[in-house]
Amino acid sequence: MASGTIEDVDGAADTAATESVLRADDVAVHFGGVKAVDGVSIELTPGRIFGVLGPNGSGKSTLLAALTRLVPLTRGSLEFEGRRYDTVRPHTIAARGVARTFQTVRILPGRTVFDNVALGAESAGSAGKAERGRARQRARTAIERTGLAGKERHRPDELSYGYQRRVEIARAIASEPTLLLLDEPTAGMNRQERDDITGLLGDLRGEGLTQLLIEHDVQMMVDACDHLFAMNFGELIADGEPEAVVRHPAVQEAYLGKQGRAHA
Amino acid sequence: AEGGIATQEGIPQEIKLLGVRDQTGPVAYAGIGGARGGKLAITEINRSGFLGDGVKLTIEEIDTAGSIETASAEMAQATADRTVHAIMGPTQGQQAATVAPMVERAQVPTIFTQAGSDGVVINDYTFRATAPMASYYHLATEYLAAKGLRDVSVLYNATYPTFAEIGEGAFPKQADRHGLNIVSSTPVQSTTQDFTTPVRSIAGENPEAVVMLLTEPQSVTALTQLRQAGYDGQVMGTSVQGGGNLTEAGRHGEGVIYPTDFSPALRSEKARDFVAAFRERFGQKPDVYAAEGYDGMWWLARAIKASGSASREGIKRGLQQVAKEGFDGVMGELTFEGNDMRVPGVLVRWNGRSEELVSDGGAS
Amino acid sequence: MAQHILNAVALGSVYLVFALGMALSWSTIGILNFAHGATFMFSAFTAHVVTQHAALPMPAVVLIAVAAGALIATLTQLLAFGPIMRRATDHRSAELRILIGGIGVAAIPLAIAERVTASAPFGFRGSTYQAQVFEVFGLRMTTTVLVIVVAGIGIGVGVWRWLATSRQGLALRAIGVDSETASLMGVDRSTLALGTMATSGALAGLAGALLTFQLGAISPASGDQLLIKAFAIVVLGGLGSMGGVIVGAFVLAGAETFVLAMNQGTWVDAVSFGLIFVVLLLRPQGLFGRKEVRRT
Amino acid sequence: MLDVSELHVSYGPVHAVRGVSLLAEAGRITLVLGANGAGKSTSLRAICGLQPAGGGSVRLDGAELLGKRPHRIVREGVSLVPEGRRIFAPLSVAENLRIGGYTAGRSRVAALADGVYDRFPILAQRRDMPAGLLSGGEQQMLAFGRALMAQPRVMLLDEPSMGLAPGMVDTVLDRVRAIADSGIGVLMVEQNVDAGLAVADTVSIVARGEVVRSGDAEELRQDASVVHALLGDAALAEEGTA
Amino acid sequence: MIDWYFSHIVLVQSTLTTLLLALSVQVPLRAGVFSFAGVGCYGIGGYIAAIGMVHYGLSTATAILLSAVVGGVVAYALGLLIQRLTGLYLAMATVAFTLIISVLVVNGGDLTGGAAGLFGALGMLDTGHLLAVAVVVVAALTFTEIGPLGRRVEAVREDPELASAMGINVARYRRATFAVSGVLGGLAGSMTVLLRSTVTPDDINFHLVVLALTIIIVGGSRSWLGALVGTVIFVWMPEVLAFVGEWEDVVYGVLVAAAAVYLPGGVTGAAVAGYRTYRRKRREAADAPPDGPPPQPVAAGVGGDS
Ligand SMILES: Nc1ncnc2c1ncn2[C@@H]1O[C@H](COP(=O)(O)OP(=O)(O)OP(=O)(O)O)[C@@H](O)[C@H]1O
Ligand SMILES: Nc1ncnc2c1ncn2[C@@H]1O[C@H](COP(=O)(O)OP(=O)(O)OP(=O)(O)O)[C@@H](O)[C@H]1O
Ligand SMILES: CC(C)C[C@H](N)C(=O)O
Ligand SMILES: [Mg+2]
Ligand SMILES: [Mg+2]
Repeated sequence: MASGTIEDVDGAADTAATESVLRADDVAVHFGGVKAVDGVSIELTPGRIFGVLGPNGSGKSTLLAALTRLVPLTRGSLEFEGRRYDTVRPHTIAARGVARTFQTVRILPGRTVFDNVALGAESAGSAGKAERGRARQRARTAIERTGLAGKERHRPDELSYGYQRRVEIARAIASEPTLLLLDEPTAGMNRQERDDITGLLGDLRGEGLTQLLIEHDVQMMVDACDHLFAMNFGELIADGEPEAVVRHPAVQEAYLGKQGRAHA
Repeated sequence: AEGGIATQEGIPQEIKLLGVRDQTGPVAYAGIGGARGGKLAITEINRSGFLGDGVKLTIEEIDTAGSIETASAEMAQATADRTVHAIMGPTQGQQAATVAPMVERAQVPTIFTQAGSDGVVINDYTFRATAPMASYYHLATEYLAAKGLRDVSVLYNATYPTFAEIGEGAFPKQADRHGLNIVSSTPVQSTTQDFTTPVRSIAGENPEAVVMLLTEPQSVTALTQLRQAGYDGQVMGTSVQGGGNLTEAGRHGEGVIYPTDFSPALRSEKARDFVAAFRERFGQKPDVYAAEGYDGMWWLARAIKASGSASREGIKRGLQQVAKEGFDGVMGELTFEGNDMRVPGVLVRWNGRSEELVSDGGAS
Repeated sequence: MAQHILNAVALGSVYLVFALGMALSWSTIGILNFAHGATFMFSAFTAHVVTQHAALPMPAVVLIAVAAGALIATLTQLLAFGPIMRRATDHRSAELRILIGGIGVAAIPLAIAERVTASAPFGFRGSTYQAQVFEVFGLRMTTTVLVIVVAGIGIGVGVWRWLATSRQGLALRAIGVDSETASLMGVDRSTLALGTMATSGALAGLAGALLTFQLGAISPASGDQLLIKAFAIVVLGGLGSMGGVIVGAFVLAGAETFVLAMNQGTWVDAVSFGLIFVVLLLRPQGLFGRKEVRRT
Repeated sequence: MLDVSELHVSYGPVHAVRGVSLLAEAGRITLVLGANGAGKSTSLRAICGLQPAGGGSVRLDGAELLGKRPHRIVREGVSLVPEGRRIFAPLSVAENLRIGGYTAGRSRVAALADGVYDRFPILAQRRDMPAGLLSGGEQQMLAFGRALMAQPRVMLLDEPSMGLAPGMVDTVLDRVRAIADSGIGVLMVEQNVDAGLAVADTVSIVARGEVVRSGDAEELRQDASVVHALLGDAALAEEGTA
Repeated sequence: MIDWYFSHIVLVQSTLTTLLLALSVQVPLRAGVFSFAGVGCYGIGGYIAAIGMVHYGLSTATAILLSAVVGGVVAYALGLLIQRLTGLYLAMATVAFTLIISVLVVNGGDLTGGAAGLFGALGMLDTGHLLAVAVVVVAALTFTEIGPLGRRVEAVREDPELASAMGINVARYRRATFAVSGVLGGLAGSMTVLLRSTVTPDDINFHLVVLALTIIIVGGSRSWLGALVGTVIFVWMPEVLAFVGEWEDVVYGVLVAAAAVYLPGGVTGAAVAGYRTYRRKRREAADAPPDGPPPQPVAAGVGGDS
């Protein structure tokens, strides 16, 4: 954790934590002249929900893409459960237990909701018959938990936007990952619907799942996360307890509108 | 059931034949010509009672539509049909070669026209009523030598078996023998459409003659562009030019000479009668394909008569017997090498509207 | 040498006129029209039939072919591609069906022309036009070649600039990306698509007439041979790039002319397709194509 | 000015919108709220002609719009910011704006685009970049900016704040307010209820394809819990039927 | 029956070989790989079989096996070479590969018989052999269409990036489809040639590419069943359409175009969709109270939705 620009609001809380699930060190992703991510270091410890806040275009999604190896790193290193992985191909790290959702809905259009979720469930295990049964069970559970029950046999394009987002979430959690990365999973949902999802994420945390969550809803982030990172212009500008981060002047300045200020 | 079983000996009242050849598709002209020539022959055979009183040949045409698959499928059905006595086979080399083993297995005598490639006449049941182009191309070579046109350029379609064979084999050999000098030999592909570049080189060499071995549309283009490139020497073509494509070349086609197995300009009585009868029936002059179809059908009729049997075996025997003796057809005095026809051939010149005789190998 | 270059330019222009029409509909509204070759052939065939009855000058023959091409393409759009696009949920699913629809449509004019001509070659013998041969700087060319080169390069550059700068050009590209959203911008997608197809067909007709003048005659099967070359040219240049089509046409023609000039006529296809293969290895999106835009 | 009454829309056997009536008046913002799957987007799509309606009417200043093709409706002055942004990914940012101004007449396009760039400076920076490479929020800004280019008389917005950072939500909603104040009718679907309520004039709440409550925004602002309850109910009802 | 069989034996056999050819294009397409390498391998297989038989006296089985192996290896190598290509660029590169092969055999001298090709390569093959091969192939392919593997293949096609984010090694799937298509192409080519005894450069052409594509799009591109249906349609169409005589090609064109317009998922796709609607209708009928009024559209709305 070397970047000088980070203002560690309460550094002590984190370092006490146990071994990290994921560690990114000085990660940078540049596209030509655009420095989408520029020297970000984060560490995710087990069983907690981490949040990333930041203005539009501050590099949150790109950071997620970097962590899942979907974009090449310009510099920096990545470690998952103690193993370096910044040169492996995306499927490798996914197979090791990193699941994600995408900011724009990406589901197989020709397949039913169940199939889409099963795809996630199956990516976890082997091909054995017993395992296939377990995968189906996992898929069913994920469907239940995301409020998709009854829609298993629908095709994604028959669903409203909010429900399509749930399919993404269900697919990701069905693989029973070690680390779950969520890019604006509740976009297009109202407060009540968000609360449902937040509740689900909380339950998953209870089961020991480490999560990294990107959302713009400050209230929800404060409620849901154990730890927040704030980004701007590709760099971390704050890092720490949620309440503290959202109150941080740099974050207020860069990010929050009336809604956030009202909260703070 | 109508028609007899084609394995019975003797001559039944109706002898059923099938034509399995292209009636549509890229070389439809060959199949259509063959079918028309055959039909005219059948009318004459039936009307004259050539095979005995009331004995009738009938033929049904089945389209192979330019495809090997269709050809072999239709041939399978044709050979399995026990009422069919003999077949007039596909005109395209490849279709014919594909069905050749089939007709032996089914033991149905089959007469091909055109189908100039190897692998067609390969067994006792395969017969061909078209002389390979290479077998009379010497007429062209001899003409060039006689006229003292010694420096020759060759432009040929090397992906087309018949032309490849002449361009790379027959013609160089004959040229050698007759003291011709091949200035250049330019291969092109079947897909070549524009000839500007090759004909420029040829025009630059300014040979005394150009031997052009190309398909129909290619011939028109090559001729046109050859003339535009400033070449005004003699062009020697092939019987492909007999199909009438030179009309499309307009004035550029005038003066092209080519050897062919048949020309409406032939002066023999047989040929003149054929041309007249064909004109009457179809409203146009017969082409080489029609002549081959016509002589092929007469070969068959003579065969039945010779062996006294229209059974498949009888026809096969008869065809072989007739082949051994040869006969006079509209293409001239026909001889055979095994089951494969040979013609004297004739050399003609296109005058812009029709063919004129230049010389003939005895076909008139 | 100079003569060879001129020949390559002439051949490239022929390819260009043909490929332009195909590229126009393909790189804008996403229609890869496999009936383009048949449209080309049938326009020339229509003009051929007319010239058999009337001795027309070159411009009239060209006009007839252009009109015929536009008509065929319009019908194709109305009866096949339009309905496919209307029914498809997204462009990707429509793409293959458009391909097959074109293959089906192409069979119809081909069958008719083959039937009428018995597959013999046909040309514009009845036209009053006679190509004049002239020499400039020791290079021999014909008036036909001149017309083709001027038309090819002129129309090519014209279409290219028009697409890049005009409002309709932009609208067409938008339709190709997402026709539903394009209509939300006020773009009349079906009319524009129809116009594009008609133009593309007109270009096919133009190519048909010019090429038939150039070659003396074509046969019903000629369209298919050009189709695969045009496909290669568009891909070589890079999908969506009209400038690429222009370059692609001349690169392909150059390669073919070179092989012919070396008197290796049987290797023409191998060399030209080999060249395309190698270009794609080095530039997977063609010479001037853009990489597909997609992000996480 | 835009009067939607008794609108019905079905997807095959699924009767998604069942007699929805909405009103967009010049100078006013009508906020449409509803749970996921309530039929909000379907209604907007039907108004724009993207989805055939099974019944009802959509009148713009008295003239029927139903049955017209989308581009005609747009030319009448109705523009939509569609759900899910739907920007033209391979086209550049500038081209996306230009196509947005397709109906607006050549001469004004440049000036209008400059207006958008002023409001969203990041778009100006990304002007020549393919729009598909923008971040989610940036794409949302572009979709909004693109709709502004059309200079509509009625604007339909399907979740214009989705994926926007709080500061940007304010910018966009302020802009919506300003647009309405300039005499344009706005029909806006929003999931960000508080932010939406803050600028709206009228509110309609949709549940299971029907309008279950409509009224003055001021009223509901006072009693936001009613709204939340209605939305919550709707959500529950949805799950209940499942 | 026996008579019928013997007179249609060629059609029956070419149905089976054409099916393999169609599958050689369909398998990669199903994984989003728009490759026609299978058609090139069809040519390679045909020539290897003919060369093996004519020049080296190989047995039928050896010739076929060798063709399949070489086809697979060549296609795999090609796949490695062009793995960066996608979409129509890939299609073009593989078409180029196919056409180059046909030029190579024209120029192959005595080995390939030049323009005239090779004759007399009549293999000892009967319908039973072909059927056995087809059944084995179809059975193997079924595994790639259903269950987890089927879903993964579909993910690779629809959204490769998503697939790799799900832990699927997309590149490996793509390479595998190349190998499979090469094997299938090699099998199809060698068996076709050994049945008909001849092979010429003309056999490897663009029309074959078009045919294979038409078969799978009209039949259905999502499963081997679609390929089979398409193959049956196109192999037997000339036979069935014989009655329209010379206008066969026109009718053919109209039918193909109509299929493109009206059958979005091909014939099998339409059948599946039809079956679904039927099932849903039955479900709804069953859901409705037996003696109540028929379900109103309004009532059906939410019911169908949940
Ligand atoms: N492939 C690319 N090429 C060029 N620029 C890119 C590329 N991908 C992202 N960018 C730019 O990098 C910046 C960061 O994008 P990113 O998607 O990470 O933002 P974000 O924080 O997720 O924003 P949002 O909240 O709007 O989703 C943006 O300005 C975007 O335009
Ligand atoms: N193409 C379709 N086919 C079948 N049903 C559909 C289709 N599109 C939407 N639906 C159904 O119609 C209903 C309304 O969908 P709509 O998209 O209008 O909801 P919404 O209110 O916009 O929800 P959200 O807030 O999630 O965007 C939903 O039940 C949905 O499942
Ligand atoms: C119809 C003809 C052009 C056929 C050609 N003579 C061949 O042998 O294939
Ligand atoms: Mg983002
Ligand atoms: Mg919606």
